[in-house]
Amino acid sequence: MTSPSPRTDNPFMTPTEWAYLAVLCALIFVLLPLALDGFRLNLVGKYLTYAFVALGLAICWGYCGILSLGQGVFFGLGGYCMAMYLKLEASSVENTRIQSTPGIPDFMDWNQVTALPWFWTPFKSLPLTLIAVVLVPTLFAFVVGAAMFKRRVGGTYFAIITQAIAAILTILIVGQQGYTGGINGITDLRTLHGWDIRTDSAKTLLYFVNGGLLVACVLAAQFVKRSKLGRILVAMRDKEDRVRFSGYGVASFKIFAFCLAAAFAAVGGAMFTLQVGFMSPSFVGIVPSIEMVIYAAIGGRLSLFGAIYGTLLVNWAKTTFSESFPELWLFGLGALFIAVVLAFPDGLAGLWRRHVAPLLTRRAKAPMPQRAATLPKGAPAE
Amino acid sequence: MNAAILPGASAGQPDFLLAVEALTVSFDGFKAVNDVSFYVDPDEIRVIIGPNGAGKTTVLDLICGRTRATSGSIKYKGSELTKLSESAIVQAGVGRKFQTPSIYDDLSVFENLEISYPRGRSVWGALTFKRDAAVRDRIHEVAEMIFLKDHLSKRAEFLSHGQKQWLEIGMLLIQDPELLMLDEPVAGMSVAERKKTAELLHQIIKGRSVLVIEHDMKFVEDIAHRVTVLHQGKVLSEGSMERVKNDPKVVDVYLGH
Amino acid sequence: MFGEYSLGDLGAIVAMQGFAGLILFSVYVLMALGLAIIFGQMGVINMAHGEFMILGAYMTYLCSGFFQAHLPSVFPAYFFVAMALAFVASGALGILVEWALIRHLYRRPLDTLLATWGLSLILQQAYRSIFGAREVGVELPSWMMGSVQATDTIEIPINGLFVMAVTVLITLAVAGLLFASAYGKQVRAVMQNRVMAGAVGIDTGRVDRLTFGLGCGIAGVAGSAFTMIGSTGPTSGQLYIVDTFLIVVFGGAASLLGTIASAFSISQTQSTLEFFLSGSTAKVITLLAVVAILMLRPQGLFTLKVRR
Amino acid sequence: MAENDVGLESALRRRLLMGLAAVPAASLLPRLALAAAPPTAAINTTGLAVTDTEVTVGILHSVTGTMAISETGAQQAEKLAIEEINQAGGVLGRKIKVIQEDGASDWPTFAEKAKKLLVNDKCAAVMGCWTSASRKAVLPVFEQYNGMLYYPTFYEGLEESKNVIYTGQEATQQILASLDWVAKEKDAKTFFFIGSDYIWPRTSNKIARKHVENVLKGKVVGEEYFPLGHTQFNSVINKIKLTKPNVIFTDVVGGSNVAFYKQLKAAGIDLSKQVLMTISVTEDEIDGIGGENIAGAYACMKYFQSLKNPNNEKFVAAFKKMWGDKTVIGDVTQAAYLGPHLWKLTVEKAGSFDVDKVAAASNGIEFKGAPEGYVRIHPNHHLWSKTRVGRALPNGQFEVVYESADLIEPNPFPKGYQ
Repeated sequence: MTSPSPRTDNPFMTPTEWAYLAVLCALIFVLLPLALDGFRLNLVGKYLTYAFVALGLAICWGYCGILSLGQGVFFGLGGYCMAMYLKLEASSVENTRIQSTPGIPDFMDWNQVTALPWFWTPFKSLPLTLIAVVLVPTLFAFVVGAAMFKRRVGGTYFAIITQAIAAILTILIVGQQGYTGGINGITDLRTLHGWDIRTDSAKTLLYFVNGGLLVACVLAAQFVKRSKLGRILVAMRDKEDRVRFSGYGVASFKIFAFCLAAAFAAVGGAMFTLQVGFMSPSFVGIVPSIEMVIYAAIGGRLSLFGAIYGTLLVNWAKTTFSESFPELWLFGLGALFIAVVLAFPDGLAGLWRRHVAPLLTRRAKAPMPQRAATLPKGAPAE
Repeated sequence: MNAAILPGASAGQPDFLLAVEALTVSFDGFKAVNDVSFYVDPDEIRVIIGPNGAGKTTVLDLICGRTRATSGSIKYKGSELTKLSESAIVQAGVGRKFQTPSIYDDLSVFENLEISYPRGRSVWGALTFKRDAAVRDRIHEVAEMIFLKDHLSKRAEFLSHGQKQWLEIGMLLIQDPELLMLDEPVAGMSVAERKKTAELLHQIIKGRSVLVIEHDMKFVEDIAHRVTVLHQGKVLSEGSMERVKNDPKVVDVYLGH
Repeated sequence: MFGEYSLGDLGAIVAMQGFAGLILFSVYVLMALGLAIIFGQMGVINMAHGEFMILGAYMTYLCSGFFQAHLPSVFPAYFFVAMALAFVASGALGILVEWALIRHLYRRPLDTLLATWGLSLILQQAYRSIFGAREVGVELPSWMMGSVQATDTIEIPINGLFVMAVTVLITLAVAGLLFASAYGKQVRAVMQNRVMAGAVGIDTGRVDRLTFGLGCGIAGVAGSAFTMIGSTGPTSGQLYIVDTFLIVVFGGAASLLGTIASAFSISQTQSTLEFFLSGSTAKVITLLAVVAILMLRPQGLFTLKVRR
Repeated sequence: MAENDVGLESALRRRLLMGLAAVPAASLLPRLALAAAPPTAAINTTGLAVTDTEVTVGILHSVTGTMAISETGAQQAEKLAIEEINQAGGVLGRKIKVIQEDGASDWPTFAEKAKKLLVNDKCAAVMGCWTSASRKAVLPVFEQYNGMLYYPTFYEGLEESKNVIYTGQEATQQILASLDWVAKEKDAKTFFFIGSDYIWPRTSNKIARKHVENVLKGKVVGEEYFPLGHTQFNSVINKIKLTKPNVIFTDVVGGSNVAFYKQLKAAGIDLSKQVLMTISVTEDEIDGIGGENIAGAYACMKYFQSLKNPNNEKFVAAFKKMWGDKTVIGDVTQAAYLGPHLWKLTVEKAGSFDVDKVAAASNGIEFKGAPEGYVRIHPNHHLWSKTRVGRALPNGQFEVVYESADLIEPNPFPKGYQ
């Protein structure tokens, strides 16, 4: 009786999932670098930083049913933390000799700030910065999450409140330009611990680092998904009360999922800053936050790999269409939102599972184990 | 075993497992439960009956923390429940089955039971939870009891209504609560299912206290040690089934309208 | 900061500032009313609410051009025609959208959010293609500009009075419709128990469609009224959407009275703060206060405790 | 290299093409074009997209998003200028081929597209950007890949780059002369500043405040900022009524402008009596505000559509012919028109498309055909230009009431104003 059947056995990844991971790695580390020139590769690198956010959303929205419309906040906070460090390094006394206060970032000098504000000081140190990149957004998510989930705010209310937070933070950053660089953001970033990040070789290297971190985050997400915690998240999305009366503190689990998504987004934000060379409040606001949701939705909100492919696909389409038909792009994006909700609620992953995967299986003539037991038939209702 | 983690548990064994005293809750001035008191002994099977809207389900909601009392107290093994969170109440040993089957449609039967297994209930615990032999054995054991051992890898949404009810009972069983609260466990079942369920209930209520809401009088007579009749949020009558059946107030309420 | 001003000056300012607060209040109510109906009564999050408003504004713009060119003699009164047209146009589009999109999503409120966001992108680009990327100027009849001289120092802008009047009328009309008409009874019945309402012979699909249309139509009227005080461009609608949602949520989605109370408290806070602080700071403080209160009272400020 | 092998043949073909192209043009032009068509290898040593017949230039503005409203005019003017240059035979005998990219009102997109224009398309020059934020985003790209950007907007200054020519005014050029004028003509002593909350209004107001306090010995009685897109100004209007300033000095941008002027008028502030000086409203913005709402306000710019001079009359006619009778031309539109012309003149002076040579040759380039009159590039890559004050008329045009006597020197890092 204790002999494990395929369903009660719980491997970290099924063979199919290992195959998917291998394909993803081949794509990121071999195919794309070989096929694309430096410029396009850097673009893909930028898209992949958004994939961190989409990955977080797959956990937090797809599995746990919490839709956050403020993921840009965490992406932005992570990016700003990194940008503050880079900016301080770029603002050495020699580089800023012409300023009235040398040694502080140029925008501070323009705004009559004469000494480095206290909250900038920790960002002189690289280790502290790396800690802050993950910690600051995660703590912020924890505070927001704790306040909301302990009081059982969820669903649409949560979505709207996160949206308001995104709006407030944007106004704050823009308004406090002496300390934040205002609407221009923090620009003209040059070196990371003495290493010039603007050169082509540096960009290529950063691309690979970015890819590596993304795969690491996929594995982390997979670990969560495969753990009992992952199943509790699904269970909560289904019947929150039942989970509560099975003796679980529902709020803590939601906070965890939200913080995890925030931490992923923050890593993405920091990598964005490194690869693109600046950070601005335009990533913190509502519009980018909602766009990032659509990446996850296109990919299939329950699919970790789907989130990454969704991000790549939407951004590729955006770049391509806006090069050839800028006027049509918004129509296309809008239609995409509607289509994915009305016709393909499972996104790319759903199409793959229903149409492509069975073909492959048949061709291989070998029964593949079911991919996941946790795919709902429709979308989570709140 | 769970009593140890209860804050404020008295050292000596209390007389009652559950003591509900002067319990009142009001929604916008409407008192759904009004000054209700009753006591449940260890190993007692208590059935709450009463017409629709009498406040039966609300009483269960209050005990398990789903609804917060306006006033009054609920003591479980001598310590107060009204201030505890739902999960703490469950961890103290109170289990609850809902009226409509409340299971996780998107998970398999095995996973449904696994989630109810009383280990790894913290975030960290759930992350590091291992599906070891003890867990598997216990799940198989319970699955056999609830007639679902052949359906372990089936997604729960594909079960029949009766099977879903059993699954939920199984989920409670695996928690091993000292106080089990069942809200209409046989409602909506076919005759055959009902019979099987009664059998199952007889089996699982052994060695624990049970609080049941039920309309099926035959079933009630079958299992109840004592019966509490609620009417319009108040306790109308209490005692053995025989006594309650002959209480003129109860007859009035049930037959008088 | 008041030491150097005379008492008369200060009195006048207090009066005018009170009035500014009232105008802001009216603007907020007008913005939020349509959304409150749709969100509160149907549970649908309409992210394209702002675009429905702008549709009303563009209708007003078209009307103004038409009357100037063809019926200059009745130009002073064109605004009333424009508002009616704005209601019809936005309402009709709303009904169409409900039929094509929303009715498939009633069980998935978060998905309506995404779908209507997509809709808002499409509408924005449509406005841009039709009316151009630039903002359009809506010419107003001269009687609407200018102000009433109440005393020597107190001046009250006429368009402010007009917005207030429109707000009061629409609010009364909506309240009448929802609470005193047969249709209103049907709406409430459907909201409380869709299945039951259907069973007793209410055409729930039709009720949904009309309610969504009504909400959108009111948004159109709001947009039309806002041409007096704000800008009309393809993306102007986005400016309103966050404020509007916050007002509705802060008021506790389900009740119209809550929406009005919430619009009142937010507008008064903001307008008072704006007078003592800089505009940007006032806005941030107001928003922060709203979010903080929502965290403490997620069900909204003005809802009663309900049985869950 | 490859060009040498086919040198003769292509030179022949080029002559033929040039001849054909020039047929409709003035009779003098073919000879000029022929004379100015040196071999490609000599004038392009860095691998830019220059062929024997064509040179590629990028246009980078927002076609979509919130900034599309503002950037339309600039983009149209650049296309007009390029069309004119092509009609006249091109640059060093090469027709300008345009690659247009959409910045989508999104600063990273600007950076991405700038990189594409430089790295993939090898554009010899790029005309583009509007907001400071977009310029700040692309600046490192232009410096790293050594591109040439012609930036048309009046802006806050505090910047100077080898790779950018700033064809609009920096803040001191725009502000100081107009403040002097208003102080002298309107006897203004007290000022109320209202701006949108971002770097340009804040920097501009900072400069204005220093000038008011230190030079004019006046007083700033209020300074207020509102978030971009804010539409409720009744409270600040009450503050204006309370403080009764001689001059309201505004740098509110975008949709907020419309709301601000409509509410100002409705509140009974009569701009024919109350002096209002704006540095952010051009003919383009008035289109949305409505001429009747802003009539009487003063704007200080270097260019107004109503300027009376032959260059401008020709420019306005050509612009309307190309883009329709209803279009209006604002300050930035004109500045954008200067970009391609200045670049052509510089390339011809340098005798090369190489960016380093163009950057080096920029100093002192004069454009006598500018609609605003005469402009000259300063060593700091900004333009010497005149500043003018216009009074808004109900028909949406400005009546020029003041023009600085001399060209004003650009001073992006003004001492004493920081």
